Formats: sequence, C-alpha cells, structure tokens
Amino acid sequence: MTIGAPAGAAQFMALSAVLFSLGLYGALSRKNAVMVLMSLELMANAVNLNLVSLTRFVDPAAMTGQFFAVFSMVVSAAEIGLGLALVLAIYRQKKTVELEAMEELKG
Amino acid sequence: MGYVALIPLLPALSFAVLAPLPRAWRNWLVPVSVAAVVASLGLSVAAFAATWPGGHEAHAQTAFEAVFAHIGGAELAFRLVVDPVSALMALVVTLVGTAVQVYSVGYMHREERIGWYFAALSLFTAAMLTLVLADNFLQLYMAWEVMGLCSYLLIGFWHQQPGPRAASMKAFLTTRVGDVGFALGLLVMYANVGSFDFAAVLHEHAWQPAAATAVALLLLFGAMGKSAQLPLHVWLPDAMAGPTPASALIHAATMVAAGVYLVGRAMPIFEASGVALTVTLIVGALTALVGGLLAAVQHDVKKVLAYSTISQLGYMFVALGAGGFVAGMYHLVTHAFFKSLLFLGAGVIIHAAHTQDMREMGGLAKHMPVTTAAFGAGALALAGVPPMAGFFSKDEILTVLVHEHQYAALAIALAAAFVTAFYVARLFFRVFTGPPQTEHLKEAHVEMLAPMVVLAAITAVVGFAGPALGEFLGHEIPWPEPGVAALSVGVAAAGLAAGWWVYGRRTVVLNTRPLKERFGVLYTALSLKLYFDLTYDNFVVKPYARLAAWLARFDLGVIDGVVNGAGRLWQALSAAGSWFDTRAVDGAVNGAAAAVVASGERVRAIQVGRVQAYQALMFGAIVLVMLLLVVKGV
Amino acid sequence: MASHLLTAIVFVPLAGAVACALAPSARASRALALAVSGVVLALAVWLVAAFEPGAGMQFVERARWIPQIGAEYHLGVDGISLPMLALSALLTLLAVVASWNVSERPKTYFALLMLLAVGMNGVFVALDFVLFYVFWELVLVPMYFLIAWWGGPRRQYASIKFFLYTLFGSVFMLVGIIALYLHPAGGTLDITALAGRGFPAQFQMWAFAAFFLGFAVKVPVFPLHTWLPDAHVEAPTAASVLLAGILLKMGTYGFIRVTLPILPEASRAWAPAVAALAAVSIVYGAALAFAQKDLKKLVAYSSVSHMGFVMLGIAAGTAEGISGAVAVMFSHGVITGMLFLLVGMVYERTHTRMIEDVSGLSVQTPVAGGLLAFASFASLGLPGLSGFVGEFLSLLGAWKSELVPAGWVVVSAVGVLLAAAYMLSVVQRVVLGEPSKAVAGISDLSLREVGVLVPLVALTLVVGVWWDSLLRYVAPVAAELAKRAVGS
Amino acid sequence: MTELAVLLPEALVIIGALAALFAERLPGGDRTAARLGSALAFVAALSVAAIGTASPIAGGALAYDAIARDARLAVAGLTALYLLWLSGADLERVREMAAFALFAALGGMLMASAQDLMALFIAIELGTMPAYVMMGYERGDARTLEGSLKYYLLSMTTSLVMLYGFSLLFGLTGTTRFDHAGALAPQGLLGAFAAVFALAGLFAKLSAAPFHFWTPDAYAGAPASAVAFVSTAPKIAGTAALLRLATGVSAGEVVPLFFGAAALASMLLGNLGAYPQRDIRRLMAYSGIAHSGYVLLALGAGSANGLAYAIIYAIPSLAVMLVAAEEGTAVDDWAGLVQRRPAVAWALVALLLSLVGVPPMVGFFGKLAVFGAALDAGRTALVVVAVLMSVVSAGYYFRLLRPAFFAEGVLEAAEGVQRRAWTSGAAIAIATALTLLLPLGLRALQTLSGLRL
Repeated sequence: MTIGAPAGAAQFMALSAVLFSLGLYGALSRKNAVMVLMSLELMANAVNLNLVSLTRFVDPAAMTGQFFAVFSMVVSAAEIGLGLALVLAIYRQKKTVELEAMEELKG
Repeated sequence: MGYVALIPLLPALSFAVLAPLPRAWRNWLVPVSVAAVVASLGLSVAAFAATWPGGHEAHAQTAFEAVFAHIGGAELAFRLVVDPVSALMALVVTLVGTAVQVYSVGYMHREERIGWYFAALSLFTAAMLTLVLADNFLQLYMAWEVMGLCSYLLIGFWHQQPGPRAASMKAFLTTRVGDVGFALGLLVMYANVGSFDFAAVLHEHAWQPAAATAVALLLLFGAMGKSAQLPLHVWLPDAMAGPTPASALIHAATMVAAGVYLVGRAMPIFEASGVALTVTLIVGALTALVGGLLAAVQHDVKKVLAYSTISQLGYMFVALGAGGFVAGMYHLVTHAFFKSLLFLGAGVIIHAAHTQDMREMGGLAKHMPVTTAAFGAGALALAGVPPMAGFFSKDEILTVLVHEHQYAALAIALAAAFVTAFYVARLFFRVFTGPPQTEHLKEAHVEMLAPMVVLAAITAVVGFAGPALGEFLGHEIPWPEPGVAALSVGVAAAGLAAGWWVYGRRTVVLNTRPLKERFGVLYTALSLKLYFDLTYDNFVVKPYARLAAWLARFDLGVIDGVVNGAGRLWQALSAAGSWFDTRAVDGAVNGAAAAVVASGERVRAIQVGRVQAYQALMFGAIVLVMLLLVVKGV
Repeated sequence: MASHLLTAIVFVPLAGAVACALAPSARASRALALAVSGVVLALAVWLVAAFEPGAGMQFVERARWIPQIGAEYHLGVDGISLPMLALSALLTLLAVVASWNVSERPKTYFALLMLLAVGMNGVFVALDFVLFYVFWELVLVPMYFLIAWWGGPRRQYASIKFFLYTLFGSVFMLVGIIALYLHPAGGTLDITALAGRGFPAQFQMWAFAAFFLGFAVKVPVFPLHTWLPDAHVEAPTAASVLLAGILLKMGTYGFIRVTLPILPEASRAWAPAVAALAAVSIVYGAALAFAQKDLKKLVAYSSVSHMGFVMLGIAAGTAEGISGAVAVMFSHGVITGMLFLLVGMVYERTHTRMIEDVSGLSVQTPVAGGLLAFASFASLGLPGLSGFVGEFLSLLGAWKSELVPAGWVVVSAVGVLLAAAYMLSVVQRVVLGEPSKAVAGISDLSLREVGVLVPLVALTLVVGVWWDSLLRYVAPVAAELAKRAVGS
Repeated sequence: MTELAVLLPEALVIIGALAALFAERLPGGDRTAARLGSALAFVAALSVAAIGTASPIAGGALAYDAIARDARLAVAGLTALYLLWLSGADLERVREMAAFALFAALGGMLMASAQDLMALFIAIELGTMPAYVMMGYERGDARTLEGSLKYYLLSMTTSLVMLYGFSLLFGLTGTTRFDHAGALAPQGLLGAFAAVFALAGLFAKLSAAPFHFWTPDAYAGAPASAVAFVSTAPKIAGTAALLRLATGVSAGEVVPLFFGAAALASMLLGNLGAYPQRDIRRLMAYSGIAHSGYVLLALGAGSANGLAYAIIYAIPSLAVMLVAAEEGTAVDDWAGLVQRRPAVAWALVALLLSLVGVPPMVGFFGKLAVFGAALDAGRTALVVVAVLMSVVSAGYYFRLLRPAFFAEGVLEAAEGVQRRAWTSGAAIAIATALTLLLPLGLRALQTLSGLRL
C-alpha cells in the first residue's frame, strides 16, 4: 500500500475492524454506563463504515450498503436514545451510573 | 379302575371342606377327615387286590388323566397310575394314615385347633397318595412340595411356642435345599428327554452316562433332603416338635420315605449312571451308622426315634445303592409300620409321663401293659429280632449286600444294626422298667390303643409276606438265608444284651451326689461296690458316649452349624447387601442427582451479575469458535 | 361394538376419570369409579371369551393419526397381551374396592386411578410405537400423584424418584423407537410390521441397549431397581398393587413385544448378559428381602427377585421360557397384589409395617393370617399355586436354551430356596406366634376386604392347578416368537 | 396491491398496536385496548392460516412459505393469548404493555418472513426495542432497571456483532438476500467469521449458550407479566430467522459445528443452571436456555423441526409465566395453589409435563421431532445428552409442582383469594388445551416434516 493510492476493500475492512475492536474494548472496560453507550455507538459506526465502503466494491450501482447504513444509523440512534433513557432512569433511582453498582441480579 | 382317582381325591376334598371353614365348624367336622381316609384305605385295598393277581406282569393302568399344560410341544399331565409299587405304597400310606388319624382323635382331642390339624393331615395324605400314584416326575415333584408344606404346617402346629415355629421353618428350608437339586434334576431331565413321564424318561430314553449321572445325583440330592440323609438330616430331629401322631405319619412312615421311593422309581437312571448308585450306597451307609450312634445318646424319646428313622432310611438307601430296589421298598414298608407304631407308642408314653425325657420315666410297663406290649413289638422289629417284620426286611438288605459283594457296606450295616439294638434296649428299659417316676399312670384310651394293636399285629405278621411281596413287585424276596440270618440276629442280640446290661440290669436309679457329699467315706465303698458299673462306664459306655457326643457336637457344631451358620452368614450378607443397595446402587443415582445440583451451582457461579463479564465470556466464546475455525481451516 | 372393544377398554376409564373428577360428591365419585372399572372388567371378560387362542393378533383397530410421522391409531391383542389386559382390568377394580375408605381428596384419587387404568390398558394393546410410548408415559403421572399425595412420610422423595427413574429409562426407549423408525430397514412405527425386518446386527445391538434401558428400569432389573422399594413403601396400597401388578410388567412386556421380535439377533447376543442380570436380580432381591424389617419393603424386594425370573425366561428365548415369563408376570401380579393388599389391611389396623411389631395374626385374625400365609406360600413358588408355574417354566426354558449359561440357571434356582427363606420368615414372625401388642385387639378382615382377595386367591389356585387356563393363550404366541425370532 | 394482501395480518397487528397506543379514551380504557388487540391478533392469526403460503414480496425480501406461515401463526396466536390474559390482569398501564407487545409481535412476524439482511435487521430491532421497554416496565424498581439495562447492553452488543457480521457477509458476497440455501455463503476464513458473527446475534435472541447471560438476570429483574411475552413469542420468530439465515449462509463446517457446540452448551447450562433456582422467572430463564439448546439441535441438523419445537415449547412456557405473574415469582409462593385454584394447579401439571416432554402432551411430539431430526443427522451423542438432560429437567419442573400440590400446613386462606378476571383463567385454559390437544392437530404444522418417511 502506498500513501495516496486509492484504498481497497481490505483497507476499509481493516479500518472497520479496528474501529469495532476499539468500541468493543470500550464497552468491555468502561465503568460508566454512558461511556459504554458511546463505545457501542463506535461499534455501530464501524459497521456503517463497512457497509458504505464495501458497496463500492461489490455492487456500486445498487447502493444496497448505503441504504443499509442509513437504516442502521436510524435504528442505532433510536436504540442509543432508549439506552440513555434507561441510564437516566437508573440515575434517578441510584444516583450513579457506574456499572459496578448494577450487580445485584446474579446466579 | 376309575375309583383309584378317589383315593387321593377324598382326603383332598376333606381338606378343601375343612380348611376354609371357621374353627368351630372345622373341629366339629373332624370325622369327615377320618371317614375320607378310611374310605381311601378301602379303595386302596381294592386297588391292591385288583393289581395283586397279575403282580408285576400286569400293565400299569391309568386311572385318571388330565392334561394341565401344553408347553413347547410337550404335554404336562396329571395322571394317577396303578402298578404294583404304587398300589403297595397307596395301601401303606392309607393304612398308616388311617391308624394315625384314628389315634389322633384320641391324642389331640383337647386341642383347640384339632380341625386344622386334621385338615393338614388330610392334605398331606392326599399329596402323598398323589405322589405314589404319579406316573411322571413333575407331578411327583409337585406333590412332594405340597407334602413339604404339610410337614411344615404340622411341625409348627403349636406355633405360639418358639421351638416348633423355628423347627418348622428349619424343616421346610432344609428340605428345600434338596428340592433345588430335585428341580435342577427335572430341568436336566427335560432338556435331555423332553418329557417328565416315567415311560419316556426311564424306559424309552437311552441315557448317556454323563447326563444320567447329573440327573441321578440331582434327584438323589432331593431325596436326601426329604429323607433326612447325611448331611441334610438335621431337620428331622427338630421336627419332633410337632404333634407325635403327625410325626408318626409324616416323619417316620411316609413322607421321609418319599426320597427312597423317588430313588427307587428313578432306578434305571441310577443304573445308567453307576456312579450315582455308589454315591447312594455311601450316603446311605454313613447315615445308617451315624443316625444309630446319635440315637443312642438322646434322652428325648422322640429324638431317639427320629435319629432311628434317619438311620433306617439310611438302610433303605444302602439297599438302593446296592441295586436292591425291592429290598429297599420292602424295608420301607415294614419300617412304615413298626416305626409309626413306635411313634404312636411314644405318644401314649409322653401323654402318660408328661415328659419326653426318658430319664424322668420308668416303670411304665406295670401300669400300661397294652402299650408296653405293642411298643415292645415295634422295638423288637426295629432291633431286627425275628419274627418281627424288621428282621425280614433288614435281613433282605444284608443279603443283597452279600450278593453284591459290598462288604464294607455290610460291615457298616452290621455295626448300625448293633447300635440300633443297643438304643432300642436303652429306650425300652429306661421307659418301661425300673422305678416309676410319675404318678397316676394309666393306660391310654381305646382309640389310641386300637391303631397300635393293629400296627403291632401287622408288624408281627407282615414279615412272612416277604416272598409274596417279592413276587408281586417283580423281584424275588427269598426266605432268610441261615448264615446271614444268624449274623443279623446275633448282632441284634448282642446289641440288646449290651443295652440291657447298661440300662436294664439295675432296678434302682442311684443318684450319687448327695450321698457323696454326706458320707464321703461310705461313698468310696459304694463306688467300690459299683466297681463293674464303673468299669463298663469308663471303658464301654463313656468312650462310646464321648464318641457319640462328639458326633453330636459335630452334628450340632459343624453340620448343623454349617446350616445355621449359613443362615447367619446369609443374614449378615443380606444386611450388607441392604447397605450396599442404599449406599452404592442407590447412592450412584443419588450421587448423579447431587452432581446435577452441584453442576447447577457451578453454572450459577458463572452468572456473576456483571455485564462486562458476560460480554467478555460471549466474546471469548466467539473467539474460541474463530480459533477453532482457524485451526480446522475452513 | 366388538370391533371397537379395545378402544372401549382403553378409553372408558378416561371418561371415568373425567366423571370421577367432576362428580358432585365423594360417594358418587367412588361409585362411578367402581362402575367404570366394573364395566371395563366386564368388557375384558367379554374380550377373553371372544378371543381365539393361537389365532395371532385379534380385535385389531387401525386409523390414521399423525401421517407426517406415520403414527397410527393401531390397537390389537394377542395371547401375551390378553392376560395382562385382563389382569389390569381386574386389579383396577380391586384397587378401587380396596380404596373404598379413602378420605383425603377422594374425587381426585379415583380420577387418578381411572387415568392410570387408561395408560395401563393402553400399553398392552398399542401396536404403534408412538401410541405405545404415549400410554407408557401416561402411566407415570397418575402414579406420581398417587404416591406423592396419598403416600407415606417420604412420599415426595419416593414419587419423584419413581418419576425420574422411569423417565430416564423411557427417554432412551424413545431414542430406540426413533432409531428404528429412521433406519432404512424400518421406516414405520408399526410394532408388528417391524418384526423380522432384519436390521443389521450392529444397529440391533445399539437399539437393544436403548430399549433395554427403557424396559429394564421399569422391570426393574438390578442395578436399576432402587426406585422400587422406595416407591412401594411410600405408595398407598392400591397404588402398590397396581405398581407391582401391572406397571412392572410393562417393562417385561416391552421385552417380549419389542426386542424379541424386532431385534432378535441383539436379543440373542445380549441374552447371556440379560440372564446374568436376571440371576443377580433374583438372588440379590431375595437377599435384600430377607434383610428387610419393613413388611412392605420386603414384598417390594421380592418383586425384584420374581421379576428376575421373567427376565430369565425372556433371555432364554425358548417357548418354555417365554411362556414361563408371561406366567410369572401374570401370577406375580396376582400374588403380589394379594400380599400388598394384605399388608395394607394389616397396616390400617396396626399402624405399623415393622415385622418385629406384628406377630400372631393367625391367632388374632385367622382370616387375615391364613390369607397372608397362603399368599406367602404362593409367592415362594409352592406347586399347585400359580407362582410355581412361571418360575418352573422360566427355569426349564432357560436350561433348555443355548443362550443362557447353565450357571445362571443354577443361581436362579437357588433363588427359589431363598424365596422360601424370606417368605417363611414373614410367616414365622408375622402370621404365627402369640399376638403382639400392635395386633392384640384388632378386628379380622371385613367382608369387603375378603371380597377383594377372593378373586386373587381363586386365580392363584386355578392357574396353579390348571396351567393351560393361562398358557393356552400364551403358549402359541411364545412358540411362534421362539421359532421365528430367536430361532430356537 | 394483491401482492400486499399477505401483509394483512401484519396490518391488523399494527392497527391493534396503534389503537392501544393512541386511543386513550376507549370505553373501558386499558382493558378494552388489550381486548381489541387480542381480537385483532387473533384475527391476524386466522388470516395467516387462511392465506397459507404465498410467493415472496418486496422484491423477494419477505418470504411467505411454510416456515413463515407457521411462525407468524404462532406469534400472532401467542400474542392474542397474551393480550387476552393482559386484559384481565391486575396491572397498571396495560394499554402501553399491549401496544408494545403488539409492536414486538409485528417485528417477530416480519422476522419470520425476512430473507434479506436489511429486512431482517429492521425486523429484529422492531421486535427487540419494545421488549426493552416491557422488561423495564416497573420504572420505579431498581432491580427492574438493572435487569433491563443488562438486557439492553448485552442485546445491543450482540446486535452489533450480528450487524458487523451482516456487513461482512454483504461485503463478501455482494448481496443481502438469502432466499435459497447457500445464497449468502461467503468463502474463506473471513466468510466463516462473518457467518459466526451473524449467527451469534441470533443465538443471543434465542438466549442460546454462550450468549444467554442476559436472560436470567433480565428475567429475574423484570415483572413476570413482561417475561411471559418476551420469553416466548420473539423466540419463535428468532428461530424462524435463524433457520433461514443458517440455510442461507450454510458455509462448510461452520453451521453444524457452531450449532452443535451451542446446542450442547445450552442444554447443559440451561438444565443444570435451572436446578438450584428458587425464583420462577430465573428458573424459566434457564429452562428457556435449555429449550433453545433443543431448538439448535434440530436446526443444526438442518431440520425445520426446530421451529416446530420452538412453537410447541412456547405455549406452556407462556402459560407457566402467566401463572407466576398471578401467583408470585418465588417457588414457595405457589404453596397451596391446589387449594386456592385447583384448575390452575392441574393445568400446571399438564403444562410442565409438556415442557418435560412427556406424552400425551404436545411437548413430547416436539422432543420426538427434535430427537428424530438429530438422530437422522447422525448426532447420536448430542441426542443422548439431550435425553439425559430432559430427565434432569423433570427434576426442576417437578420442584415447581411440589409446593403447589404438596405444601404442608398451608392454611386454606379463603379470604385471601382474589377474584380473577375470567380472561386470566381462559388464557391459561387455552394454553393447557393446546398442550393437550395439539397432538391431534399436529398435521397442520407443516414445518414438522423433518421426520421423513
């Protein structure tokens, strides 16, 4: 790969994988629920990147990936909204959004 | 011959009528039982008479036949067949049975459960008659087992007492040990022949020696249980816990002789084997001698007779083992009469003396002349003194042994004869002579005496019917050969004399201990006076007593001990098994259940409640699958 | 009607179960149960009367059921199922009469008894595997409740153990059924049609193992038997009677109906092992029976021993052996039924089942004592009573068979002696002797109770004396099975 | 337009959902809304049956074959049953619950017919988002919120993994359509990874191990009335989707291996984990994991019988949770149930036996179908585990029965007995009747055809 050359499918996929992994790492390691939500958003964007970029290589005319990405973004937005609402409700109850405070249910 | 079917049927019906009724009715209906056996006796006489003219040449006649099962191509039938042997046996059984039942009316009249007693006697009579009239081994076996049940019921008649209860169980179980052998014999027989019928098994089938030996030994084992042969004899002395007349019928005259009858019937198989005959001879000879020795040290009148029965049955096995089927049967018949006579006499004695211990008896002769005479006749027959029946049949057995050159067996038989005579004398003199130790002795009722007199009369005369009987059964019974007869009589006389010397000579029983304590010096003199007694005691009686006692200990400690010990061991094993069952077998399953619960707890432990742990586990699993795919290479 | 006789016998109790549950009163429920079981017994008698011995499968009914998997509604009786069906009808009626005084939830109780009857009758007439399995499992639920609700102190443990054990076995049987169905040589769920399909030997071995687990738990064969004593000890009398009388027989019936004809080569190959287990069951059951202090547990272990004879006969695979196996199945149902009923009746009066606490029954209660002694002697195999017939024939068949090593037959024969040991110790300690404290003052059996026992006594005698009264139905089928399937 | 006629059931469900959501002033209030929804869902179910199979619509994105038919019928039917119960339940804000249930049902019904990644994704999210809300229904309860957040986070994570898998699948094959076997079969290791990601998301929807962790915690936190629905209807739809997707991506060894491993883990973890539980919701969560294992056993064998099993298992599962919603969620709460409500207690017997798989209950036929399919595919070892585990399952299901029937010393608290609406009894009765009577109508389930003659 030379700098400046047009990126291939593999490069996009690798970038997406890195993004996804970063998001995943965040989701697994952050103590704060809001941070976890942000990490999940990062993972969602990795997916979107994949979809949008790969369309170019497999079926540029149909734009399937773009459509898919749009749907995905809309849904993600809704879901994150829902998640934030949940976190807010929890904050009202417990006055904290640390995940460690949420280990009551187990076994 | 259709009426033959009634011979076992009448007592059976009598049982069927009596058994289900309430006690009071049952007791009231005792005459039904007596009437049934009397009628059977009449019919048996008729059947015997009808068979007599042709004797052994007459064909066996089937009086009754009912097929009760079809299995694997074979028909199993219930048949009543009359041939000379079965006609004779039926006659003996009904005759003794009648005598015992009549006697029992008097002997048992105070018993609350007399009706049940008669019901059991009836069932026994029916079973024994079914056995002797059978023409196949299966029917014989079935009747054999039912007899065992009756024996059990009658031994345990006084079941509220622990002794009879234990004795009845011991009897049933010990004989059943033999029965397992019998049953296995039937299995082997069926596998070889495909039938149980006498005709097929005994005459039509060509036996291979090995198979014959297996079947014969197994049947012999069964017979040894029933006929109380060494080492399965231990139950019979205990069985004396039952009512005496029942002992007379079952444990002296008939049931215990069924083993002899079985071996006699199965003679062709034994002959095809050869080995089995030798085993029979050895078993019989040992039993004859050991039984006699043990009889000589018993104090209980009935136990003396019980060991005597064991010994006499041993004689019969000796005869069979030497190939003398007819001699064995002959002794069976005479023994049935004189031994039942002795038992009935013992019953009278026990009633009169209120004890079974002969040390507490004495002087009965003066007050009970009829009993004494009848018992004496029986005793002489047992000792083998002519002209009593026992002499003739025992002589015939000895003759067979001589002819077959079985000299070792002959020697043992003679030794047994000596011992027999000795204990007969001991019994007789202890009981009937000497000072009376019981008050208010009086003669028994007529319904008890009459059967005894009849049996005594038969005992006195039946010996002379030997040759005719031999003719009837198909094998010559000659008059006694002078040489053998002299030997036999000599031995008997010696035994009687020895017995008289020890037990009959003195008229007063001395109890030396108080004297010894009070007059120490005088005692020495007295003992000097009794110098001969001491000599005999020390050099004849005591060693003999020690030997016999040692044998008794052996019997109790070793053989009986093996039986009892086996029982105890079995109990221990059962308990251990029970433990094993709960802990190991069941435990394995409960363990599995526990394992489920434990694994469940493990699963719970994974569920820690932390979201990120869950996520880590999930991705871990995904990574694992990915690694697996890498390794496998898609 | 005659063409739907079997359907009636199976499903009349189902209607009865609903009716009993919805009955307005306990008395009505009881009367309904009696009427229904009476009708079923009458139908069964009709069936026996109309049955033609030796004419194969009769009263066959077939209808479509679940075509996707080829399951059919397929019923029929032959000489082996007929006696079991009749016994089931009889014991159900007797169980109802014996439970006359049930006071706790009587409506539910009788409804469950009727439901149990559906399963029991169904198993013996079902000729389709799915139907068979349905009836097989249907039995579990009412029995579970009968034990768990009306049972003794440890009923929870005992009932769930019963349920799980038998479920454990039956799921493996299910695997076996599916395997037969999926195999190219199979392809049907028709039990009769699968016979003699010539499955490959290797496959047969595995299928046999699956079926063996299913049936052996039910029988039960050592070492799968430990549920039995627990279940029996805790179960109410009627449940014990049906459990020992019918439910155990379902296992051995399965061996005769399924493994012998369908998996003949595996049956042959496994025969020595099965015979060994049978012999061990016989001796082991007898040993444990001897060691028991609880009368009911003793009878329960004796069942393990007796069922060993059934297994021995089945392992033999000869005409005599199979006939003997069925004869033991029948007579054990009758005799053990009697024993359990008597133990229950004694328990109702003395409130103890401990052998050491009960003695002298024959003095205090001659009828109860006499019948208990009678049942004991029948159980120990006294000739002339039905117990002897089957055990003797099983031994005979096993000795004749080339598949069963002679040593195991000898061991089994010793079991006959051991049976005498434990049964006589019962007679000696319980029936005979002076009445103990618990026994003193109790009343003898009532007319109703005697009425329950009399049919069983009569059957014991009739079958014991006239073997063909039972064997004329069984022997032709047994001969056919031995010839065609096992080839001996 | 005629093509869209097959969407009539979905339309009915939407109408019901919207009516419940917006018609605040309906006479009778919440109750009427739920009953209306129930009626509409029932009509939807009937119309699914009436329409039968049809050709795909939306350019092939939505299929209307037998799988879709059976799954939609079951989802709509179960929703109708649930709403019937809900209409009489002693709960607050029933109207919202009804609306969310109907939306989730809509998502489920679409999921069952989706054979395009995009359609599937949207359907899944449409089905899942109302479920989050339902599970967090008791907004004031910290435990509920905790469970709900866990559900949300774990569900999101797996959804994203699935979506990532989808994007890779699309990138590797150039299509999003999986309308025939192997239509979406990517090549190479990356393809296998993609398939694993995609399937993992659906496994999580079925709460199959090892993606099951959300289930016990989320269920235990949520009200039983919500769990009843969330644990049943969506799983049927998920099974249908998984069946399609697995067929579509059938890439070499991946499917059998992955399914087999997940099935094994689910059966073991589910059944063993259920054993020590004292909370019925948690117990049923583990039991659900176990049943998903059986479903995967059949799906891994490439058989549609898994769908039949999912349907068969959902019915009693729903009813048992409804009983828990009424009688309490601790095992001991059920003590003396047979005195209070004998009919319900006996119905429980049938329901739990169906879950164990004992004939003549329908559960047995489900097990028959699953074991048959797996044996046919030569997965004998897995079947043996399944069989053993079904015995284990009897152990914990009977633990539920024990207090209900055999609780010692429970007073007949007559005054404490609540009057229940007829609908609650009716819903449980219908479910029980289905478990008992469905065997007679099994031939209607076309997906139960894996057992070939």
